[in-house]
Amino acid sequence: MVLKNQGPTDEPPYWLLEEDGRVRQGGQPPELNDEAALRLYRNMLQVRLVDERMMKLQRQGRLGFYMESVGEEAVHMAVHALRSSDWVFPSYREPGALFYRGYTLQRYVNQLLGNAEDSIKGRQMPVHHSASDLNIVSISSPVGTQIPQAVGMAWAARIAGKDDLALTFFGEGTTSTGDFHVGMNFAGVFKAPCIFVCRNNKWAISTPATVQTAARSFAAKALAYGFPGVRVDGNDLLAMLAVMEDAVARARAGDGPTLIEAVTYRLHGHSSSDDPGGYRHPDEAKEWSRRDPIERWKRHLMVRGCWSEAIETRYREEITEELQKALTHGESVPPPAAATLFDDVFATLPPHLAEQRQDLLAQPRPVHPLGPHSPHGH
Amino acid sequence: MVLKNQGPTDEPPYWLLEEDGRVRQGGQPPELNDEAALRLYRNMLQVRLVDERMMKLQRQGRLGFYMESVGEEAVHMAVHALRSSDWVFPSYREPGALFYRGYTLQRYVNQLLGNAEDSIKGRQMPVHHSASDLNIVSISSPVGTQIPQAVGMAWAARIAGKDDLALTFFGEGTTSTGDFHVGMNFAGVFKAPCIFVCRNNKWAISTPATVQTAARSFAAKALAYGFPGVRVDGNDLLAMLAVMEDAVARARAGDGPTLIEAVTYRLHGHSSSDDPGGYRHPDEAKEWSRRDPIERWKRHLMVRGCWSEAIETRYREEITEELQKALTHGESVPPPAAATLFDDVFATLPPHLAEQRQDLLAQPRPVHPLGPHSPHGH
Amino acid sequence: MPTFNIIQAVNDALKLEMRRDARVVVLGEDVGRFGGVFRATSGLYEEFGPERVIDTPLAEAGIIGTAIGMALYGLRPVPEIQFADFIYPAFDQIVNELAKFRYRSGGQYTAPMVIRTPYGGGIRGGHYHSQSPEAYFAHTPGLKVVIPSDPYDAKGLLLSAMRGEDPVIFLEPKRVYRAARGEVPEGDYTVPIGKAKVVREGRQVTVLCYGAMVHTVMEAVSKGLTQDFDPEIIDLRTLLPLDTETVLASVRKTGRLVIAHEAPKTCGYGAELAALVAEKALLHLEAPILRVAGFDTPFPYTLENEYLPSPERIAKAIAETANF
Amino acid sequence: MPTFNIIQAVNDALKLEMRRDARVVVLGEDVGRFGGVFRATSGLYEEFGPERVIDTPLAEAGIIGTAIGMALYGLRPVPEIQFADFIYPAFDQIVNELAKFRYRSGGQYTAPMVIRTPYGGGIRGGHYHSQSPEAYFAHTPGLKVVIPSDPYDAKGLLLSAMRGEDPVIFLEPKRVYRAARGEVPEGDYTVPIGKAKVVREGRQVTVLCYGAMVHTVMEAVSKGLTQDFDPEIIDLRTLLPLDTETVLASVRKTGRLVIAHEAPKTCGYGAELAALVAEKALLHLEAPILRVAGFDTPFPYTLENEYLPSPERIAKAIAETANF
Ligand SMILES: Cc1ncc(C[n+]2csc(CCOP(=O)(O)OP(=O)(O)O)c2C)c(N)n1
Ligand SMILES: Cc1ncc(C[n+]2csc(CCOP(=O)(O)OP(=O)(O)O)c2C)c(N)n1
Ligand SMILES: [Mg+2]
Ligand SMILES: [Mg+2]
Repeated sequence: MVLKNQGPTDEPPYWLLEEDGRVRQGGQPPELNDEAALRLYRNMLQVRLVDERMMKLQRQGRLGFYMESVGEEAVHMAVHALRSSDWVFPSYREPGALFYRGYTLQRYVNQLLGNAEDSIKGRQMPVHHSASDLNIVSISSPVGTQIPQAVGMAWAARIAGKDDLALTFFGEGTTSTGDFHVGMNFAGVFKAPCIFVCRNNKWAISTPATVQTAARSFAAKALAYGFPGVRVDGNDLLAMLAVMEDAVARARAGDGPTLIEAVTYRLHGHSSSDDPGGYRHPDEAKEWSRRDPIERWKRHLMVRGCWSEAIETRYREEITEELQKALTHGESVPPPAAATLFDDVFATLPPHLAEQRQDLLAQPRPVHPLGPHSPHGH
Repeated sequence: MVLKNQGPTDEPPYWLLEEDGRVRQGGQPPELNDEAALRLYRNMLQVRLVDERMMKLQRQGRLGFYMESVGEEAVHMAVHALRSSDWVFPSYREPGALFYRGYTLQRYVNQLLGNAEDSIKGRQMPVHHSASDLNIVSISSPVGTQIPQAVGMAWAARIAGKDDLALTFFGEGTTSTGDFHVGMNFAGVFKAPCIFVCRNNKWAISTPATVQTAARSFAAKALAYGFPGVRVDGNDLLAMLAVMEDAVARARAGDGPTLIEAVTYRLHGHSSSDDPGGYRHPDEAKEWSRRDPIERWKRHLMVRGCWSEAIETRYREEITEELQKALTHGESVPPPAAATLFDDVFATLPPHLAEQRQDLLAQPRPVHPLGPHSPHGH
Repeated sequence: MPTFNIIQAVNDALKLEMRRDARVVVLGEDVGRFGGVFRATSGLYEEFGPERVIDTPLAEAGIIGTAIGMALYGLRPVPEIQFADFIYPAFDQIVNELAKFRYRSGGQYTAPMVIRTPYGGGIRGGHYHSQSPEAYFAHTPGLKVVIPSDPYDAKGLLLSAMRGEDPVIFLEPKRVYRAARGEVPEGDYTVPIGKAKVVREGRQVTVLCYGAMVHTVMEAVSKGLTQDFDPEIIDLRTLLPLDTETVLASVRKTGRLVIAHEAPKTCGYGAELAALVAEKALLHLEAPILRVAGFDTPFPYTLENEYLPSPERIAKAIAETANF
Repeated sequence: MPTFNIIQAVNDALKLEMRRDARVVVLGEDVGRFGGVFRATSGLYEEFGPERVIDTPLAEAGIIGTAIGMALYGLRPVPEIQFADFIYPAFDQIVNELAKFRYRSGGQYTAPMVIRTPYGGGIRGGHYHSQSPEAYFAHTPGLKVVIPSDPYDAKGLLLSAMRGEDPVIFLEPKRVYRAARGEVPEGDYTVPIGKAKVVREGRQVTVLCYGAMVHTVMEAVSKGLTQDFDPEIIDLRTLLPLDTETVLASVRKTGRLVIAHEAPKTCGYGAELAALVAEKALLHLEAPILRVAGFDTPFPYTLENEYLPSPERIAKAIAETANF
């Protein structure tokens, strides 16, 4: 038999934090001061609290659609290792990355509501944010499309002689797309300073990760592109930061891209339209909820001695209050004016759109209510 | 540093035949009787002679377009390991696979000429053959599209409870396409009995293999899909057969797919429209022409003692004569009737096509000559 | 006769045909265990098992590419694309491969299959859960394009499509997936592909529509917005091949034409309908041909109801043509 | 003034703009060292180096996807797709991403770029080296579609496209790549996007065409096939945004319209032109609108000249409309 199968096994992911929050024996944690550690905690907590509130809103029919990240918050914090001049190409499930970079709750809520103050003018479904001022690129629904785009941006930075880099997030299901392949391949060939963070949360809607690939791991896929791939415990924030630090160093040094498989779990449904009860056993989620990344980080803060009930309460109050303010205001803002429908298709309004604009403004504004709520399958 | 790069190096390809035609020390050659060995030789020889003649024809303007395989003939013979009930999904550069399965020179020539006897009715450019009676699937120009199709066919065979398998050929440049990725990935996930033969002939038109991937080898890409990949000397027919035998055994046993990287070299231009002088140094081809797979096999036959000048001359005469006959007849056959333009779009002719058919038949048949010759870039 | 919605009708057709024809397999994202994000394939996995009801990796090009290979080998795949908006990664496999297989092989190879996909707006789906791509496919020789508007047609047309010898793009109007209910015969029956249906006879203005728009047009009527006129309303049901006779006969009778679809106006399917009439029935026309369509912008989120043709906009166009 | 063919004109425009604007990069398959399979980028690699003239792996989705990222960052990519027939693997990146970036981000992000690709038949390219996909893109809001027919326009339109703020699909008529020759000013000049050109003034029949078809239509004239009539021939040059005024003014004058394009007739761009006229100039029409187009079949090999609109077919249509 001349054939053999080589390559990485599905060895346990890289990790640093013991369950009790201590750094494991001989582990080399990245430098991190208490202030930064707390900031990370506050951001993860914000994701959790916001998700809870938004799902309630959605159930009340005050929000068309929503997608939670419960259990995956630590992965979002990968952006901690970046400079603000670096670019992020998120998928729909990394709000923490946005918050960490300064995306306000008011802005967040305005986008979800698609109101007149939404910075993308109510153009997209909830959770499809965009913030060019924060170098956070417009989120798309078709999964994987951001991957070659991130590579192109990173590559452009190199061509332009800048040392900016790109970070892109996507789920493990997205590794099955053609765009994942062409993006990874271009990155390898052109040594683009791009970091690929694959959130392996085990599920793509109802499809388990085992249906996405027969490879021994998602990290192993990097071998097909000639650059390193690493598996990391995505619920271990310290490990995430360590791996990201290495990846950033590689990219800045011109050593090229890195694929990071962050092993985590999607504790709740795929979206507000989804009920995981239909396709997976609840024990699975129960098991994983014991590995809650936020709880784990909190224990780490305790070990560091920089966590206190007081801080916890303050954070929760601040976030809840800011969120409430954002909602009260956001819901008071009207929808965008009908005329805005025709802006931004092109840099300037071409004649045929000017004509259609006129037609619309000549119509009585439609009275019939919005249709049934948002799609499944997203 | 937590990142490491593992996986196969670009270890020398698997090989069996010494330059002098002897089987290497300790090599385990597949079973092969002299008759079969000679048949393989004759088929490779036919590819070579046909290519030479067709290029002349093309230069004389008697043929719109042509693509040679000079130096890659041994890879075509991969089909030797198949049953006739197995399916082949070729690219445009494996005529030997067609010949070996019984595709006649007359049929071959008719397709190149696109005449009224062409079994695909003059629908496609030269070298885009199809032979359902031989389980050879219609060749497409867009590269890589046949890969997921081959996987689907192989998978269907399993669903239908048959043990037929699929073999698909493609060049190394084609591994960069999204279709390669999705096809390989589906094959791994569903353990489809599909064999992927990647002809690494080092060039994709003017683009060197080094621009296609940063991976250490093309075989290494199989790791991303969870099944074996192997590099084999594509100019060593015996090694090709050995590797194919293993791959076929795996597939029939239900062990799933195999990726075979056949390392060879495109000795001539990409196509009749291409001049490699524009992008590569002639020494490269000179170097490789010393490793001519046909010469190497001939030396092996000598070692076996089943080759003779007489046989050589007979083969060459038979082939040349059959080819001449095919050309004489083929060129005497008129083009397909104009009315056939509308057949085979659908199973039956819909009204709008019936009407367009009438319109065309009402026209005088166009007198103006065919335009300039066929496209570059294919 | 049971009353079904469109999802139930589609599901019923799939079940029936899979029982009747062992070659039929269903594949796509989340179509198996879960039964599809719209539940159109629910119960199939349980009845026909994982070999015939297949959850695939997340890759539309893989779904269609492998389905082609299956069809070449003799199976009858019915791939589902979760949303029509996500069909483009498979566009090359559809327009360059699927559509051309029979032709380019001189009839040696065919890949009959039905690509099912929910399409259209009205569910607050924004850019990527609302698109109407029918014109792309109607412009591609070798594909049939079928769009039911109610449960009866959904079942009957899907059964016809699955029994045909050609590839069919089967677009399901998801806005009315559950809203459109109606009696559906149990068991086997087919609705022929290539035949339009006159849903309301009239003398004054011909209105051509399909999919969810049929309901919007009928809403204009039921709301009394068109009461001063007598529109003849035609549900095309098949865009390719088009039922030219029914269309032209109606326009020759009414001399006036309004076309309604959700897709962007420019180069939408309405353009073909207008061009057809301007070529074959020009002298019968007593008024300009009006198209009420989606605007030439990406599909918006908040302003969805401004974007979509409303009963009011359609009634206005009918009035304009009638009063011209 | 030098005499150029279209390839030289394109090459000249690329050189000029790359000298003028350091943000411009060219990428694609075989565009670098080799200078492109049609030589349109020859000399660029030598002058601007591997960072600005990039040979990519064989993946159209990668070419367009990375070009989008480059454009977002501020570069001005000019990707080449080797043949328009191979653009479909990038279809999702083009229609779902490139076309929608400005809109979906509320104007925060834009990806201005010019996608150059040779298109059309007449070179014995068969199914996959002959297609005319313009209607797919004209139907996609957010894209401009530009098609030059001669060297002067090729250079001037390409310079305009590269300096614009919107994505442009720039389709180059490869049949006349070398055959169409003409004087081209050295140095800088632009031809505005969105303006058609009247190539022959006439009173009797308006003929709308673009790309290589302009030459076929003019051949009908020069061959004297239209001598009994007085056609007004318009080269649209830009399909989106269309120069509606020029088109309508001509039809209002002549009252007769013939449209010629290579793409399949059904849902081709000619349908939009006919629909436009049937909506805005119906009462001026004295004859049915005729479309002379590619047939609704895949593009054939041997019977290419039967498939393509010929001067004879076009002349016949002109006569029919004129004599109607
Ligand atoms: C190209 C494409 N096909 C299908 C979908 C529908 N869809 C939305 S999310 C999703 C699953 C994605 O799974 P994964 O990549 O693992 O990300 P996760 O949702 O787990 O974060 C699917 C199939 C889509 N958005 N895009
Ligand atoms: C999707 C697609 N893009 C571009 C082309 C143009 N083209 C034809 S062959 C070729 C190179 C293919 O190289 P490789 O896969 O190595 O096969 P080889 O020609 O070396 O046998 C290219 C770019 C094509 N046929 N299909
Ligand atoms: Mg997932
Ligand atoms: Mg090659």
